[in-house]
Amino acid sequence: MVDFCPDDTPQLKAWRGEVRAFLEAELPGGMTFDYDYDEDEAGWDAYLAFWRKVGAKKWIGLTWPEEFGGLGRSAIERWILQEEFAEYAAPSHPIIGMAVAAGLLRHGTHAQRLRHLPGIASGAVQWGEGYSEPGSGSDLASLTTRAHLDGDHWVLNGQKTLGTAAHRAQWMSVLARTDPEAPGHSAISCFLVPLDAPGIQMLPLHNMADGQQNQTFFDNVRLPADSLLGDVNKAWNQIWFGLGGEALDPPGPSPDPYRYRIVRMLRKVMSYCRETRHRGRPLMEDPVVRLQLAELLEGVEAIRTQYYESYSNAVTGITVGPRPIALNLHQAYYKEFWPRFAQTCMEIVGPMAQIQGGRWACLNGELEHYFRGSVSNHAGGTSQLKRMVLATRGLGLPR
Amino acid sequence: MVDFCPDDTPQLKAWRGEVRAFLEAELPGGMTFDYDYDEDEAGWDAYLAFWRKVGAKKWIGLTWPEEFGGLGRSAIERWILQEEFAEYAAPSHPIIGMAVAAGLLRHGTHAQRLRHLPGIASGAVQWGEGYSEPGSGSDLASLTTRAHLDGDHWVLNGQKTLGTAAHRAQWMSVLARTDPEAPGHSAISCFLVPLDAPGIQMLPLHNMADGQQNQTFFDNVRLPADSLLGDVNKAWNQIWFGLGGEALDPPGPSPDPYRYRIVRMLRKVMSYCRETRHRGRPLMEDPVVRLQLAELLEGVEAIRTQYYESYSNAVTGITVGPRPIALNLHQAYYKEFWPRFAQTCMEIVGPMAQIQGGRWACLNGELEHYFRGSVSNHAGGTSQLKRMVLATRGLGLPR
Amino acid sequence: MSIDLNFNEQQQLIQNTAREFFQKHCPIDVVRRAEKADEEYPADLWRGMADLGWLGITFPEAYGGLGCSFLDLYALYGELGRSLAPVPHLECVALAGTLVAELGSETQKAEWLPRIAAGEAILTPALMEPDGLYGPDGVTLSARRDGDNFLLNGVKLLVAYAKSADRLVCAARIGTGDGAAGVSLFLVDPKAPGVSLEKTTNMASAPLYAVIFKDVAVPTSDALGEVGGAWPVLDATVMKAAVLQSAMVVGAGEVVLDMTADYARTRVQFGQPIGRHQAVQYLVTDIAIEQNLTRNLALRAAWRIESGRSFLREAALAKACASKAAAAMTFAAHEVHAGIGFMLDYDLQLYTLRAKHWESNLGDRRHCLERAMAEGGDDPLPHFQHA
Amino acid sequence: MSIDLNFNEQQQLIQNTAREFFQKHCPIDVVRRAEKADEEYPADLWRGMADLGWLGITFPEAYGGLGCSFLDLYALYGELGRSLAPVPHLECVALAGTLVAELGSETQKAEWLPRIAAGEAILTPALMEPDGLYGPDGVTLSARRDGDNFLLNGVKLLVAYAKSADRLVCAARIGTGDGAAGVSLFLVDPKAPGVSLEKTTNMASAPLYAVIFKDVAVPTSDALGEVGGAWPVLDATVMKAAVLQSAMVVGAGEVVLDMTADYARTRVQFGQPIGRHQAVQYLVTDIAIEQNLTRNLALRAAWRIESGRSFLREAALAKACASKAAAAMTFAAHEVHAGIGFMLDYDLQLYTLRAKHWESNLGDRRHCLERAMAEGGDDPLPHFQHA
Repeated sequence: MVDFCPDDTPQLKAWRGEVRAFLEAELPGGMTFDYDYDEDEAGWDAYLAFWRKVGAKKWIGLTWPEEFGGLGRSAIERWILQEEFAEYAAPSHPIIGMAVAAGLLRHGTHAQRLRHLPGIASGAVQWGEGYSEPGSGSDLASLTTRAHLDGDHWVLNGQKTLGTAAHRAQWMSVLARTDPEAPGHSAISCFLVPLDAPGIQMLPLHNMADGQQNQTFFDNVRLPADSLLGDVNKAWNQIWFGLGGEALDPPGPSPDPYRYRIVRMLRKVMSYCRETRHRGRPLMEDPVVRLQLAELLEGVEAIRTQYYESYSNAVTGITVGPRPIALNLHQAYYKEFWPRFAQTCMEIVGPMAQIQGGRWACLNGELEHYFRGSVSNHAGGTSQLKRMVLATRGLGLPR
Repeated sequence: MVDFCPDDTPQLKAWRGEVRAFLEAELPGGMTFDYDYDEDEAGWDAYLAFWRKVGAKKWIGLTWPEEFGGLGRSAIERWILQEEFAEYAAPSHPIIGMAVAAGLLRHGTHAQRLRHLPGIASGAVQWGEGYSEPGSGSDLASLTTRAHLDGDHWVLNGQKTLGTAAHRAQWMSVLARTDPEAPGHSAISCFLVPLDAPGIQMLPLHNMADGQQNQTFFDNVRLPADSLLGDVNKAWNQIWFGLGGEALDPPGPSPDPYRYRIVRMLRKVMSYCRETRHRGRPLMEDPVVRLQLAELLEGVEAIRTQYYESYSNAVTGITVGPRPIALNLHQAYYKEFWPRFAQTCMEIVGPMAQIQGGRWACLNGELEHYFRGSVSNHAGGTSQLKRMVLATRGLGLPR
Repeated sequence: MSIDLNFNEQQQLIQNTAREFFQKHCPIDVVRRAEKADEEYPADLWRGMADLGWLGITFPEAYGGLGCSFLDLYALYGELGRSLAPVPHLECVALAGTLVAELGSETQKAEWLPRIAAGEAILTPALMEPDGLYGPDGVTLSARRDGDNFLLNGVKLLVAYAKSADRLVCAARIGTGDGAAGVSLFLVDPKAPGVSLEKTTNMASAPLYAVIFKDVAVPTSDALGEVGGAWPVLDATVMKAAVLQSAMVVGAGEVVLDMTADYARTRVQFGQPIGRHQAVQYLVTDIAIEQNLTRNLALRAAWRIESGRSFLREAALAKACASKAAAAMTFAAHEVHAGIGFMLDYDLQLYTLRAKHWESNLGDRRHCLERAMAEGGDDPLPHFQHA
Repeated sequence: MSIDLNFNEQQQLIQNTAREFFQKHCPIDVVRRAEKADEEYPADLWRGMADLGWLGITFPEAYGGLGCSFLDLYALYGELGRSLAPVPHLECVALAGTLVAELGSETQKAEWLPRIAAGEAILTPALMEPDGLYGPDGVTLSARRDGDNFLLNGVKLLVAYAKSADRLVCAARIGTGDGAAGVSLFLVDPKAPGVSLEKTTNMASAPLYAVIFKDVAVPTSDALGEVGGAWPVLDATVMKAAVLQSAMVVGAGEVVLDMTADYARTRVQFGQPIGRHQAVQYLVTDIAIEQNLTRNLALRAAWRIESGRSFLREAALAKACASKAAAAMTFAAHEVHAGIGFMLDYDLQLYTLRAKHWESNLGDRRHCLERAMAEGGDDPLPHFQHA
């Protein structure tokens, strides 16, 4: 039955109220979070402190079994929690850790789950990712970092790049080739690597949005046997494609604060247009600006309805429409829309949008920073890759 | 030396005046020509009659040697003539015949030139094209129509489709495979085929713009040896790619009335916007419409400057910019811009733009017809093909 | 149920029944034949729809209807879009009939609704005027009180099925001004003295007319709803119909997507299926994306209507998206098909030319975008909870 | 010559000399270092340009200039775009210096032009205000007569190199109204009492300032041109500079195209160079197309200036196109480069962030499109002959 209303019971309404009360209490007023690319140390500390409060309520692992630090709550409760976090611009849950957790829940051993999930759930342990390599971006199947068994240990060698959050992390999820003979993605395994292990070196890479990504070098890093997540040689389907690659790259089945910035930014730009007068008239009454905003509104609303579609598909198990293409389609659309959105917002605000801070900056410089951040729309797989997957696996066109 | 002015001498100014005086005298006032897709018989008769007047002045072959029915005049005189024909919406010179003539001038024997060029130059003989096949569109190298030598005759068998102007023609330029063993485009030859030869059958195909294209069937059509244009098996480079494929598909080195419709249509839409009031205000003063028109203006002006670039490249022999990419680039741009242009014009004029004729039609229904015609932007090779050639041959990307 | 984007059982039943019905009774040849036929719509097809109850699908049962909900109707419209069924359902049922049901007196409802439902009467709206405006300011056709009559003067354009119609539901203006106040609806017999019809063909072969009103006397009893106060219900009805028009775009888009993906899989050029080329893959996925955006936005608008929520903003967004999709999907399909798609023999053009009509019907993209902004007021992006 | 789009020998010489000069003296490391340096531009680079005569390239020879034509200057600007040379040439020579040359008194010209040409003085324009408007209505900074002085009050934003400048060429308004009448130019010492500077960084690391004028007394002798009548020359000078800015986009576009095509040829993913994928081919050809459109439109505008023809319409079209190209070319380049292009280590970002500045500098796309329409009047698409 068609329904777009997540909280249709008093219990769910109360739950929303509980989440909102927590956010009102715990989010420092006016503080904004720019997630992955924010290298402000004070910001990071506040971010961590907030997560740990969320973790203390067991809301990071809201839907996980209690033995792993969760509360065993329902998907719709998580949706509502995510909505509120998104609306409040709360720091996004530790994104890499959440992907690792998803992998652990599906493919981890009980011991692995017991070992790693509580740390993620409490906010105590941060995870970074080691997927991309200098020669291996969208085509992860071509990676060359390798691991071989030496007795009961895996020995890891290679280099990872563009590692989001790695310099903030204690652990890293690393994809490595475990059969030098097998081609492509058929011999890739996933390892859970403590970053204080001997043989690991990390160098910073600075990006256009003032953030740090990382190069990580592995030189004969010895890992105990239970560092392997899932089956050997099967990470491509089990971890990366089945979960990591998709779940890393929302919209998943619920809104997330990171992507939801697009909604909040549009609101901010609209407010700016209401408050700012050019030639004595609010920008909002300029017919051209109005139409530009309306086209952005359409795209942003389309993205919001795509969240509903993803959730409906995931939870009802029935695909809306004749083909199971929603997730890739949403990703392709979002990745293409995002930079266009940022560009149009800059055009609407005009030449002063380029000022980065201080009293002459528009929107406190947030839009300018957001624009630079939009250059990272490749993260989690380029739009070209999403289109290719949509065309071939989704619509059956030949590879 | 940078110069965008075609007529910088009194002689050239006088020449422009002569062309203009001819057009003023010979073009029935208010008559519009829709070239290849106009199946109005009276229109076609007027079209032919006009061509023959142009032919009588030897202006069809203006730059050809006199012995072939030309006047041996300069490229810049032809540019000026074309400009004026384009501005006056004069019927386009017989487009297929002009391509055949270009091939004859480069690769024909003296006897072939003497035989065919005067008929084209006078407007007496019309040519159609037999290039596309049901299984062979943008990829002409895959064509299957074949010709084999039988004594001193070629015997032609196969089927052509989408043949522009074929039902109006006495002769046809046909590409056929002359070596069944050789792959792709390495065994294609070009034949000059009289359409009254035994074994030829033609069936009409009707298109979305009220026009007729044609299917032509060749059943053991016997052609004398001198029907072959250029070298055997070399048509791909000599005729089609070197000339046909490019010259068929302007902008070549001078403006042409067919593509120049885009300029005239923009003028008409602008006039409409000046004359039409909505809510008491001329459409032209609507800020959104104004900006839409300005973007169309930019594109149309870019296309006009591309004509200059093509001419400069062709006549000075020096490529503007570091790469010889202009022609394919222009074609790709035009083919992508055209349907967008037609779509935007329809949006500007609004819902009444869909009315096809009568007193309630906007712009006499010309825009509506033009919109349908824009669906034919594939003719002469799709934009996708032009992009591919631009990327690989122009910019050196791998095939 | 909380979040669920799937039709319920009744809607699935309607969808499946309609798909089978149109596959059987309205294959594409029927669409082609209707383009050339003298009758404005195939009478047997219309009768078949009447037999299934679809001509009164949302009318109250008391008036011969099925009393179905908006989402039930929405399910039917996806199939009308898929099949291109050349019938006046949108005009006669979703617009004119619904206006009678919403605004009509007991007498008017009793007179027209059962006959519409039975397929015995055609009513069609006469809304647009030469200016091409969709708002209340587009209604300038004058209605002047003259004793027991109103005298109508003016011009309506793009009136579909006017020649077949038993009554036009004509929007007219009483008094001066250009706002919502003054907009009135009248049931006008197109054969009444002073009414003249001029056929105005469009590319979609829709039976459209210019209708010229010259001192047309309409009895006061043929006013539909409050004289001068019809705009709010007219507007809401048009916006609901715009959501149905969007559903047609979604349905037709599925066919265009299938047709184009099939062609891309099977057409070989340069030694391989053209669908292997990324340029073609982008075009095919463009269709899928446009269709998806429209489907989600239209379904959300339909749900808001169904659940009694405010819907004008969401309906406007849906139709804005549908208008773009109508153009973009068919454009992409033609880019993939190239020469063959330009030929009348090939079926793609049937979708393309109708999509062009739908693009501006009941609100073009610009109007709908402006409307969405206006309806959003100071809260154009409401919190998820209220969404 | 009739139709010819190639530079003449002198322009080729300038182009070649400049390319070699910047390759030698302004490799990309110089651009990077300038971002962090205390000095607002590399003094040795500026001096080298002075030695070649480029700081007075278009100034009359009597004032230490080379007396070169606009197309000569245009040829230089392609190379400024290619090299991203972090120097105030556009501000000091093409704008402020040209305004002095066009409008200055004999005294003013003698005082400033030779020193600019010698690299001994920096003048910079102060034009934009918080509203961000490019037309005469954007000039609201007030100039009020007070004895032998004018008193200036107001704010200028995006004033480049203000701290290094010997004088600002400041646009101000005398009297009321918002039209062209009343726009005046003044030579203002940025160290004068009442002037305060606030650094406002942008993403291109341009040395931009907010300049606040509080009762700044400027002697009447420091008015540049007719008080209240400066707009036409200011406007023409800005529009010429907009063509030069477009030339920079064209030059930078060539580098971005080369960089991206090279990357597409050499980066291997999925077992082949990514440049074999049509999606990547489209992105690379997007760059080529945007660059081509801008180059042709900018060159035509430059030719019209050179040949004494009207040029405002063509200059506006060129800059409109350049603004779009600046964004579109760098967008496409980043799509091809993905992760690596987002890193500061890689050079692409240097182009991207400057292109963002150029996009709105001297007229953003919307302003320029509106301007082109306005300048076209009733004949927005003149006959070829006049083109």
